Amino acid sequence: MKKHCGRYTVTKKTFVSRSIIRLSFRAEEISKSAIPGQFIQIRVSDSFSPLWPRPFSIYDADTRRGEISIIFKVAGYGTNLLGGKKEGDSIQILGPLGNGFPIPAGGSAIVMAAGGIGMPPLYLLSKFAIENGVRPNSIIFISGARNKSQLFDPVELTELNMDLRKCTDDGSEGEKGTVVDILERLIGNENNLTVYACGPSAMLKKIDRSLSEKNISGFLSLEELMPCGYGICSGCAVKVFPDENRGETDDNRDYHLKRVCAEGPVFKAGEVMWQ
Amino acid sequence: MKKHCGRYTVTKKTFVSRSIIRLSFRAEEISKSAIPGQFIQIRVSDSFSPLWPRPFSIYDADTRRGEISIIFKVAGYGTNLLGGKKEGDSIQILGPLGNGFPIPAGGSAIVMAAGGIGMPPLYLLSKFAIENGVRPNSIIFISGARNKSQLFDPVELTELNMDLRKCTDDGSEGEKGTVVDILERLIGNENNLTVYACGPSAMLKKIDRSLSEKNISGFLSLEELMPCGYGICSGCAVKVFPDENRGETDDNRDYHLKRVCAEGPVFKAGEVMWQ
Amino acid sequence: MSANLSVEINGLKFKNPVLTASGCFSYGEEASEIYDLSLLGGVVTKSLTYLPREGHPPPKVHETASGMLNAIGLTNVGLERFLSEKLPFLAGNDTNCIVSIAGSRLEEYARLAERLSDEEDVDALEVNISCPNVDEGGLEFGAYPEPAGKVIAAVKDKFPRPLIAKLSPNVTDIVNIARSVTDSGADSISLINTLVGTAIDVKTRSFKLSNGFGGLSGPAIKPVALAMVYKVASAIKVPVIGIGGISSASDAIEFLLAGAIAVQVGTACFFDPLAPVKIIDGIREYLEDNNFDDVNDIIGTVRQ
Amino acid sequence: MSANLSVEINGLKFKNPVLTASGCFSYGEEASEIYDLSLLGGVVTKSLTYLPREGHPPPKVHETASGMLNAIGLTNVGLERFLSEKLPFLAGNDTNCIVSIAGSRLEEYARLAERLSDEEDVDALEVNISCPNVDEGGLEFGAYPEPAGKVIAAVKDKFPRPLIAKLSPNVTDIVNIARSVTDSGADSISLINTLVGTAIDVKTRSFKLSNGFGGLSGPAIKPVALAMVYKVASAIKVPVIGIGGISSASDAIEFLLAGAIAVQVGTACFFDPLAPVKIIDGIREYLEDNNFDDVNDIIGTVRQ
Ligand SMILES: Cc1cc2nc3c(=O)[nH]c(=O)nc-3n(C[C@H](O)[C@H](O)[C@H](O)COP(=O)(O)OP(=O)(O)OC[C@H]3O[C@@H](n4cnc5c(N)ncnc54)[C@H](O)[C@@H]3O)c2cc1C
Ligand SMILES: Cc1cc2nc3c(=O)[nH]c(=O)nc-3n(C[C@H](O)[C@H](O)[C@H](O)COP(=O)(O)OP(=O)(O)OC[C@H]3O[C@@H](n4cnc5c(N)ncnc54)[C@H](O)[C@@H]3O)c2cc1C
Ligand SMILES: Cc1cc2nc3c(=O)[nH]c(=O)nc-3n(C[C@H](O)[C@H](O)[C@H](O)COP(=O)(O)O)c2cc1C
Ligand SMILES: Cc1cc2nc3c(=O)[nH]c(=O)nc-3n(C[C@H](O)[C@H](O)[C@H](O)COP(=O)(O)O)c2cc1C
Ligand code: FES
Ligand code: FES
Repeated sequence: MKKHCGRYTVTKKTFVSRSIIRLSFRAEEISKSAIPGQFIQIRVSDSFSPLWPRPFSIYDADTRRGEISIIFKVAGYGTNLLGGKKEGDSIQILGPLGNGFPIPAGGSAIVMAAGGIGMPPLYLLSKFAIENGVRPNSIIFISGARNKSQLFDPVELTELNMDLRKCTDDGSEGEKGTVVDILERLIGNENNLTVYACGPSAMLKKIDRSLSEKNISGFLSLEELMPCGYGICSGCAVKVFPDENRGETDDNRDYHLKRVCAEGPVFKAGEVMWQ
Repeated sequence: MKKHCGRYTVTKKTFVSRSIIRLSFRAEEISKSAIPGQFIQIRVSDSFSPLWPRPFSIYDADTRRGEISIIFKVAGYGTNLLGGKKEGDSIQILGPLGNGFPIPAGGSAIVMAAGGIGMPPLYLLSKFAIENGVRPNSIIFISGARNKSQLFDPVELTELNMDLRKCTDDGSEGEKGTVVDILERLIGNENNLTVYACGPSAMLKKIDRSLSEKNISGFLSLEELMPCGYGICSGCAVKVFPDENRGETDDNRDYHLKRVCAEGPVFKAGEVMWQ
Repeated sequence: MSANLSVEINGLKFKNPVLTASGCFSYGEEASEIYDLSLLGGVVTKSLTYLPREGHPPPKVHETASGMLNAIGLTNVGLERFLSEKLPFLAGNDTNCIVSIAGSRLEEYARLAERLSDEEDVDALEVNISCPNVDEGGLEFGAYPEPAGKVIAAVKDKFPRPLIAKLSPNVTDIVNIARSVTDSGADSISLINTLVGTAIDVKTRSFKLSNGFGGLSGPAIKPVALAMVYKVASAIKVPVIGIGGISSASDAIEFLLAGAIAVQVGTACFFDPLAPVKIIDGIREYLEDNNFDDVNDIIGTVRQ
Repeated sequence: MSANLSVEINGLKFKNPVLTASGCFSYGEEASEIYDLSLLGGVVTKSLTYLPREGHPPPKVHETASGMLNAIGLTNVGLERFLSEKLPFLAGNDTNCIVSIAGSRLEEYARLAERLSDEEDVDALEVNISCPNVDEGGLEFGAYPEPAGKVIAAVKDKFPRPLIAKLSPNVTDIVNIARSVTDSGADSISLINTLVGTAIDVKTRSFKLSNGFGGLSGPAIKPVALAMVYKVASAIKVPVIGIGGISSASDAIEFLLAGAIAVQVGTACFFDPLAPVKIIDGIREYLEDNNFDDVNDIIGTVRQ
């Protein structure tokens, strides 16, 4: 699939909370082809500091305006620089990247499990699902974070009218508990559903185990270090269970590797060999 | 002499012209001890890009407010970043550095020869000289640049009421001609004066030659690459004529080296071995 | 008229002197979704071993000051899948296809070379000698002149088209190694591969890479690469290909002036996917701005 | 209670493991105008030769990606002026004074060591073996184990207090060199000196440094330095001092975890004059945050 690389202009910057920022870019081609779960690589500085671009899920793709948006948390060096960008600044972007989620069809019962900065792709997925005929109230959207100020909680999410369940580890907003806690309670009763999850590895690992125990199908979107983001370096590879019928290899590893940026970031539940 | 190193706050930013910026910093100790011709090292980024701080002459030292100012031209990578600083930003500064000019005493006949970004230290020197009893109209201040937009031309300079002679290579402001042209015309008639010069090496080299031909005394402030600015690396060294009575050396060089940041940046006319 | 950008290595013509470096371009498919590979002087594949390799487990990469460490560990599809799945794609582009080969035994190199000699679409081989030689205690083939030369001789024997020996920079005397591989039949030398490096996580007090050590690449190493390229190009007759930290046309021109007939772009492809194309354009511009009508006229012309 | 920061090299106690590197601190006077040198574990002087040296002509330095090149060329005041003008100042500070010595002949090293052995204020010598050996064709003493060992033996013979051998990283097998110098009597090893590098001005088509080549230092080289320090510290018994790209406490701690008993701060002193002091404070904080009461407890504890 065609990937676009160029300098794109920041059209809008809004603060979702003190350390959570939404940026929109004029990027017509990307907006047209992007699907939920795909991401873009943003070069946050024109210097070599930092060297690598940073990956961000596409949060929204407005084909009418030819704009895409991301929502990100200021988490370290690169996101701090990115947070300093202003409307009108132009910045190097590559995208859309990776394989997205399969879009749920009408009639599905769905749970979205979003931990921390995992919300953005699941928002877009929900929007696509609803456009695809899924009833908003048949989507349970769990959005969790450590505390209230870390919660990704933009109005657009509420406006989708899904069954939104907020939770925080410390109970400072929504239910007290982790996304995994809430999810496990849900799937304790019901297993005729599909789970879509995005968030920190520790969360995804637990969810993956719960799903396989209950034999529930699901899709997990992973995060890894991404030097390139488009499949040329193998740096983002994660271990997956080895192919049954792979031939002889030279280094006899008990794992197979898949590139998160190219074969992912979305993986089927049960596929990843967690560390 | 005590040097101060710390983070200082930008108190004021003004545009002298489109690419010439004045920044003031709250830096009480530096403002108190600074003398004309001294400079500060500014670390323009907290990353390693660029690695070295950048040197700037002290343009003004306001002991009452405890502020120092610089005027600089956006000339490359580092000055471009520095130009992006805003009031309230804090930034690492080391200073005051180097040896300043000797301050002229009352009764002296003086020519200041400022090429391009050489104006700032000569402005401060003029101010000190006038405070020291030199009559403003006995100071001929030549300020030159390639063209009008490159000319450092702040109001403070005019307000000193010196005999100000502006010139540009292309005649777009003031007399047409270089600082050297104007200076040579002046010293053709008169040699009972002292010349203080700051500007690009090519200009200083020519001035140095003219002064020695006419046997006129003068002081030149040099610019060199400055990894440290405080004498520890030897990177800024320039060739000077070897000491008559230096002993044997190991590498039999026909030159002696002086560090511009420590033994300079001000050198006596005739001292430097130009390349 | 536009300046001539084409260069030649032992009869093989490159439309311009800009190639992509091994391991930094996979087998070209991914980048072809961004731009037309026919713009490039050539593509060097990820190093190929006889059998497929998974490579080291993650974490495999770490960001450093103006550089990065990688311990990918020769992840590759192996010879057979390369021939059936990757080579046909590459051959469909109007650019030179250079296959990088790697092995842990002399015979592995030789077998790879022999099989690849049958494929007309393989324009040249680049021999990656920065691999541990399992027969001789795991020391890198490229660390000493003799084993380095032996690998090249073994490959030369099997492969009739241009042979490029890729040198490791982790040596006392790179010129010695360069001599040995040219004496053994290398038609060209490319350098540098990555510098050995590491990083430690002070929170967990463990290495950042699963493999402990990795290879340092990127802008940080450019000065080291340029010095080695100059030394080798000044001492050795065969054409030299410069690699290491090249991310702009100006970087590439430094290597050409130092004596490289061509350059490879590695890490820069990660942070600036269009870097190779920008570099080609920039070299053309430089030549025109400086009134050269042939890139060959600037090669090795740096003044002391 | 505050954690113990002091470390020992062959009976010489350092109040903390942070020293300033040779050539990056002159003889200490300039920095003493910024902070109290008694805060430091030690100061290593600019390398001293028997006679004064002017060093290479300008330009001597060039800024690179997260690093710099220098071709200072051993500019120094020579032994006699050092003793009369510089040593008394250094001795007046409550910190260890380590004199770096350099030469182009074995005898020069020996004569320097002999004369400095008389000076009780010289706590240790650091022997810079990255100098061209004029007797043997200008190859660096430090490039091969044998000449490296010979220099150390010559110095050991004359100097009774701790002897630190400073290694060049531009070698195939740093552990071999480290073995040779310890076998010859080095009480400690410091590494790394700079990597050979260069840069070219594409406008003038000439080298950026008057000397053509220079030494690369700064954050860019940290991963290379750390790997070499780990390898040497793992293989050799004597205490190792880590050098190369250290600019923060976290950098310094990486070297301690890799097995260095102390570190030297070089290029960082240029862009952050207070770096050594901040590093000392940061190490103390790290120890306290992680419940160590002695810096010696973390040395060499990195997990694979
Ligand atoms: C496919 C994908 C989609 C993502 N989508 C979003 C999003 O929509 N919103 C959002 O806020 N964040 C998202 N992230 C995480 C985001 O990329 C990191 O927060 C960001 O890279 C941190 O960079 P930094 O320089 O501020 O952090 P630093 O800690 O300074 O970065 C150091 C290195 O670690 C990497 N890194 C740090 N944290 C992460 C992380 N969580 N995941 C992957 N790499 C990391 C950086 O990219 C960099 O290479 C996504 C990550 C991936 C892989
Ligand atoms: C003692 C001293 C006082 C100075 N005072 C002033 C002043 O008051 N106002 C002002 O505008 N400029 C002044 N300069 C020049 C100023 O330091 C340079 O313009 C600035 O360093 C350019 O940095 P850059 O990163 O933008 O340029 P780049 O070209 O990107 O810098 C590359 C390297 O070259 C060095 N460099 C570039 N130009 C010069 C130069 N002219 N002199 C010395 N080093 C240079 C940089 O410091 C850096 O190390 C002074 C220089 C010195 C040595
Ligand atoms: C992720 C990665 C993988 C690499 N894999 C290979 C490889 O398989 N074979 C090889 O010869 N060089 C390999 N290299 C080295 C590069 O080809 C190149 O020599 C080196 O990175 C220096 O160039 P650069 O600074 O432009 O990246 C790899 C480099 C990187 C960064
Ligand atoms: C300007 C400069 C001068 C140096 N001079 C010497 C020297 O005289 N003797 C020596 O042993 N090392 C010298 N070095 C090397 C440093 O001591 C140190 O080993 C090297 O720079 C790596 O450390 P860093 O990255 O912290 O600078 C010099 C380094 C620089 C940058
Ligand atoms: S980030 Fe390079 S292959 Fe995935
Ligand atoms: S800039 Fe370091 S000595 Fe002058």
